[in-house]
Amino acid sequence: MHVAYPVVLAAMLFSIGVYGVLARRNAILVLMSVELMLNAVNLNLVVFDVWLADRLGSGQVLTLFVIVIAAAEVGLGLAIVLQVFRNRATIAIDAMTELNERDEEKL
Amino acid sequence: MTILEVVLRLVLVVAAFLILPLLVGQMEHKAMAHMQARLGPMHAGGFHGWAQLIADGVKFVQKEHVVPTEADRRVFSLAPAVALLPYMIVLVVIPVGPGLVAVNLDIGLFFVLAVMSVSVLGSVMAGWSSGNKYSLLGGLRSAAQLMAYELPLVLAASSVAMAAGTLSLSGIVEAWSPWWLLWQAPALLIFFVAGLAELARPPFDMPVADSEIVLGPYTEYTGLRFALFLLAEYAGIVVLCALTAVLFLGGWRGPFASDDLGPVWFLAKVFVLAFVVIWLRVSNPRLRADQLQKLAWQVLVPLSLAQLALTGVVKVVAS
Amino acid sequence: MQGYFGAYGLIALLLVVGAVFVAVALSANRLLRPARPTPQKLLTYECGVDPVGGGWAQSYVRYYVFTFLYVVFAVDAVFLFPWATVFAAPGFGLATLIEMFVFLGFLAVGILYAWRKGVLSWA
Amino acid sequence: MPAVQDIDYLAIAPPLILALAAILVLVAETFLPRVDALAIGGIVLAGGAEIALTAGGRTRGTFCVDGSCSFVVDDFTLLFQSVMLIAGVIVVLMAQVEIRDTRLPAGEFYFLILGALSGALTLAAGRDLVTLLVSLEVVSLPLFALVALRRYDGRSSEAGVKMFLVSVVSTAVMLFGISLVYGATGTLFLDRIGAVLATPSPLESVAGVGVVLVLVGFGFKVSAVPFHFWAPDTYQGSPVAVAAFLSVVSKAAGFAGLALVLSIAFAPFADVWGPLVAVLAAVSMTVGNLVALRQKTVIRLLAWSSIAQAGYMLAPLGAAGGGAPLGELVAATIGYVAIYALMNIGVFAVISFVGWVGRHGGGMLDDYRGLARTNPLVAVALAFFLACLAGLPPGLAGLFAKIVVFQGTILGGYGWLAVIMAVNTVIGLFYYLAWASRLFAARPETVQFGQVKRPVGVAIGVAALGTVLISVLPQVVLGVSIGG
Amino acid sequence: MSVLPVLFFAIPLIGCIAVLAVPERIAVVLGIVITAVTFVLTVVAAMSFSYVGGGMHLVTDLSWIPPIGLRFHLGIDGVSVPLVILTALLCLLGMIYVARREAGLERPRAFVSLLLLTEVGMLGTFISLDLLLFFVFFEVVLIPMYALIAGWGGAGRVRAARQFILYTLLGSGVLLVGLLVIYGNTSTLDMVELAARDGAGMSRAVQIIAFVLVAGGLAVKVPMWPLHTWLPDAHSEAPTVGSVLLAGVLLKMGTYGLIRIALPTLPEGALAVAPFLGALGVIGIVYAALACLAQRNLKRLIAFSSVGHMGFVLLGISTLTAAGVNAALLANIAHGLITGLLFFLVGGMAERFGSTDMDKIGGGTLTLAPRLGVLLIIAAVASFGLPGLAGFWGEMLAMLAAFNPAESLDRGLYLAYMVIAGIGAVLTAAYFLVMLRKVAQGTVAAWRRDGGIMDVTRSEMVAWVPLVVLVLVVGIWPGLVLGPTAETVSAYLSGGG
Repeated sequence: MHVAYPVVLAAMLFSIGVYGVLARRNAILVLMSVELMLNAVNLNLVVFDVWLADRLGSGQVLTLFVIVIAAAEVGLGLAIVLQVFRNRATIAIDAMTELNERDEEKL
Repeated sequence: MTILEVVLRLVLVVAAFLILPLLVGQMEHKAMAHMQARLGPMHAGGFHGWAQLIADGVKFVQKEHVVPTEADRRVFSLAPAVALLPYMIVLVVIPVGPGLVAVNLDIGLFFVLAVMSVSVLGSVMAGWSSGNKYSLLGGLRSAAQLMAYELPLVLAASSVAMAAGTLSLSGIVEAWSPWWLLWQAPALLIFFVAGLAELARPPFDMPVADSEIVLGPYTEYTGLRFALFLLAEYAGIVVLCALTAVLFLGGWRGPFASDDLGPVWFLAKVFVLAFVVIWLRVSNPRLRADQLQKLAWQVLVPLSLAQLALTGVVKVVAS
Repeated sequence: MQGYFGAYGLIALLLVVGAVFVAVALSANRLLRPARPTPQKLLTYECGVDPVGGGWAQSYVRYYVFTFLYVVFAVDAVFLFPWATVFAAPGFGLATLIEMFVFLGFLAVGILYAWRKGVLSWA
Repeated sequence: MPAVQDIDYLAIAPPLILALAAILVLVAETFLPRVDALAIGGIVLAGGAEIALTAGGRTRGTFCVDGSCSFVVDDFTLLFQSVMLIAGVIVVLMAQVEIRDTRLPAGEFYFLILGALSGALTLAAGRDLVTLLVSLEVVSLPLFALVALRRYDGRSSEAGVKMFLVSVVSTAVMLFGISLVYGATGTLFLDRIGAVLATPSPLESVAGVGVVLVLVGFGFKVSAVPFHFWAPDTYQGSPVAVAAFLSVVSKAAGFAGLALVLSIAFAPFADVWGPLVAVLAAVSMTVGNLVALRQKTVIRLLAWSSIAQAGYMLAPLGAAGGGAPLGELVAATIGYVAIYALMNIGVFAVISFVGWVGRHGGGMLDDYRGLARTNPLVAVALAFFLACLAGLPPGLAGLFAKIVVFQGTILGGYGWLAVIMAVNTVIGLFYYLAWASRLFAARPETVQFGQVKRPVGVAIGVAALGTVLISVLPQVVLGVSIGG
Repeated sequence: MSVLPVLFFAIPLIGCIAVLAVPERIAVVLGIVITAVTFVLTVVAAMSFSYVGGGMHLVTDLSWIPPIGLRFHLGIDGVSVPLVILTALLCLLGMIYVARREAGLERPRAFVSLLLLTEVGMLGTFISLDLLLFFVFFEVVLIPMYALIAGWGGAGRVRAARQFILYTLLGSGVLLVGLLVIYGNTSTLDMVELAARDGAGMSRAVQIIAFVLVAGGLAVKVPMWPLHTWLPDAHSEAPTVGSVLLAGVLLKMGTYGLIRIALPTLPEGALAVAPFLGALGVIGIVYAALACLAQRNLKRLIAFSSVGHMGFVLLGISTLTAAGVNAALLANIAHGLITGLLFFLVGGMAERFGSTDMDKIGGGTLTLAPRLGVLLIIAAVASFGLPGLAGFWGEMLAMLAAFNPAESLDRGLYLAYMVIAGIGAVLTAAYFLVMLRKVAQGTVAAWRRDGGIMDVTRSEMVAWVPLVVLVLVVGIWPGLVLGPTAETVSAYLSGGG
């Protein structure tokens, strides 16, 4: 299998993730989009590792770390989002405006 | 591998997947009945009701399929398949004899654990999509149970992987020797118990506790889809017992003639374990939610960590 | 059907077979079963009484703490498995074992902490 | 190849000690009434290891494969680690009072701070992308929790979510960049990437995209415009000590990583990232300063000013596109980061003394009127720190920092950037001075500052001492380049 | 290696801190002691060496910060000596002035401390021989001066102080960039070294850029038209001593910088930019004169007159001849003495009349308070350059130099400058005479006829008389200043260093 196929797939996955991050206004969905992006990265890494026949398996090693990082991010992210939900009863990102720049402070 | 061979392997796997759960189910009917001093099915098929489950199946296929108006129709319909298929996939990598395995994966153990946990998703989907309070509660309980017991399950499995030095299931069986029964006994227990919990089998059947939440995630299911869930449960038992046998009890290996009688030994172990599963159901009361979590986090996890340590030390000292 | 992709190809094939099996079964079901829905029949089941409130009623999720614990701990298995297969191989030895014990020690401390904080007991 | 890598335990001692201290604090907190001393002890012990390493005087590498090491302790590492440890001590000191006043869970707080600090130390020593990435996450993850630590304050959680989302997205982007770089070069060791990129290859464009994505990822971490928007909100919503940590340690860590990656791995691509960084720098300092001008609350002012300061720090790196010797440019950035860390943590130490006024950590600017009358020493210290941030005598530390940056920028032939910097320096002066002048204004009757609590006093003292030292002997931190 | 120059600013620096530790009432006394000691030291230093042949004396040269090439390099020569003494003197007199009981100084401790800090910066600027060190001292002046204006100034002090600091800081930023351009191209910050190189190592383009930046930065401080707009506000709102120091010393820091850094280090740049510098200088002269004619406020009038005087200094510098630079230095000193005196006097009048508005004060000061009136007349005529007083020589020589500028410059252009400057000088005389007519002579305003106006007190005399004397002395014997400078400057401009 040519290396381009999975790499293009990864790029598409990543783009979908980016789109999700930009278009979604729900914190959880943004988080899921990020997961998509990370999985695109994993796919890339593994494919490159195999393609390069890396003696050190660097790509695979990094993949393992990315998996763990992703899990930790999800864990923390859900906790924080839950906390917001408890305090505000919403997880819409646009609704989180209490800390925004006051008008007189804007440029 | 020729096409023929591929087809043969697929047919064998599908056959095993369809027949073994039925056998376990029938065994449950009868064993449970006798333990409770009754007879169980006696009529279907004539001899001791051997065709009872087939009859059940035929009945299920003919029953009306009801999707509640409140339900999320698509997820609701998909859930049984999600619950069922992973077990079939798992079967494909389980070795039943020396070289007798549909697909021999290097990371078989990893694969098995990963795929198995997908199955719980079926329950969660069912619980979520039914639009029923009982279902929702049951689905959440399933999820929580998976969370709690997945960790000891994985740790116990990795203890075996350490001992064998491989993640290949065939490799583990080959590396197995009888004294593991002693040395890996805690892991065996942990694995088996955690597996039962993941399957939501009694006494870990909080998610489907009929006295509290009717039938949990499956409350709204009828007809064939309900049957698929039932099938999934029994397939789960088969897979769990098969895995336990492979990982801890030497798989196809027996006191004699392992090479020739491999599958026989293997199946014998599976059914003995399946009997234990049934036995536990009959003889134990259901655990409460808090007891469930406590057992997982305060007993099984520390125990599995200790087992890992033991395995590591023994292994290094031995080498 | 050889090699890396071959093995997974077979698995994929099996998945297809499984899906077909389910589909066939459900189609058979569709042909054989009656279909006479009534509003009463399609009502959410609540032990025979009319449903109270919505089925999606909010319920307090007590389990999320465990979810976090799971996410944190189970994923660590990612490191455990590769290690488990090689730690006893020649050239690794005691140091490798101790390193993993340190790792497991961290996990154990996590559990200990959760336990001391009362997370593990049902409130 | 031996199966097991040798480990130089002294080299990894500082982060290791911190990690162990973090665990110890977490466990001890459930048994002991107070763990402040444990946390400080951990940092001091790590500092001791740092001194031992410095005294050793040679570059130590560990976790090496075929001559490339993942973890290297050289002058650069030691400088960053020392600065981070000092900042860490100050954060812990100033946090003590805040923890008590706002009822934060002490054990978790110290655990998370020490954990993040340990990650920051590792980052400065990391010489491969895996180590860098993982340690960057070890810095970031505890910070999400810390920012959202005031559980029942909606703004705290909001700050947490904002930072979290931005940060995870930036990590994902950076990772994608890393994966592309890996694909193009076949290695994750920085030095080898540099070597591979130096030779022409058909995959150059892939690597180029990767480089830019990695840069974008770091842009978020160091809160450079246009990746900055999370910073002010996050600073405002989080505990003051955490904001201090974010603005100092976390930012320093980001810059350490950026400097390492750009100067070792991506050096051959300086013409790609150089102009980009230059533009980031120019925009960051301009936007940061202009918005800071309009701020009324100190915490937001500091947030915007730290965005602007990030611009100054980026400037010399931006000049790398001009073909100047990279080592000197990186040294300029490093020097600025180190000096900035000290003076900025000082400001935070002082504002933690003012505490939570009117739902703002550190209060409004006008709350500082007349501080000089009631707490002259604190006021003088704050004025000094502000002068340093402004880069104006008597704040010589800041001036020298600015000068090395100017010098680097001009050396790289980026005169326009230097001019923008000069203009920005003046804008910056304005708001720093506006704040400082309030300290000496007449005091409104209503204001009561009260006594400086001992830990906060010590924190301010340590920061002031360090800044004065650097004002007189800036060569301690200037001229340190990577691998030097 | 000499400790003397270090003491110049070390003593005020120590004093600045020490003052904070003593009780309020003896703070001013301590301030007088410290400034007096400093003054004596500067005089001793000035007399301790010979000026023949130029060159640096009392040099201290230590390595400070190797990574940025910063050296702790101090020294004085003929160019800096007059300014050093002027600075120390004005600080001493200012301190004496605020020590008067009737000055009624608020928060004297802080005031004295800030004043001493200003002195540190000013003296340091004049004796630094390292670009960065120069810059540091140059900047050190700003903060205390800002605080003096903002803390003790008049009604519009906040705005004035802010304007002052913003303008000068902007200038400093540009200056710093200019200095760094020099450093970036020559890799040294040492002024002596740079002067000796005479621009070697820098292309013409670089020199021009650097010169524009350095001169532009310094021009704010000078102040050069059109960068002068901060000055009238700052001067008129500052407390008296602040105005004295601002006009007497701070402005000189700009011209000193031009002479010390820009000319010797960047000869080619100077050559290219000098005509513009001269042009702006003469525009400043005429503009200031016209502006002064329109002023009704004494302080603003004097402030604008400073712009004009500094225009002469710029003109002198822009000729790039020894004569011109000497003229500039002399005009510097003269302006420092005269304008210092003028601000003292106006400050005194403000105390008495409660205003500096000429119409409000009304005429007849000479009748009411003869000594005050006489001093005012002396200062004013000195300022517009009456021969025989200090102001005459500097402006006269500057115009003369313009008559004969450096060879590579366009003589015709400079002749035009000279003519315009001459017109400016006449206008200057005009506005000062108008001022004297309005304030000093004439009939006493009705509202003041009964209320006695106190004449100059003894303590005021102590503060003012030295300046009057020096105005006369320099006017009669300009060689006092020109002697030290001439030798040095000629050595300088020949490129020998």
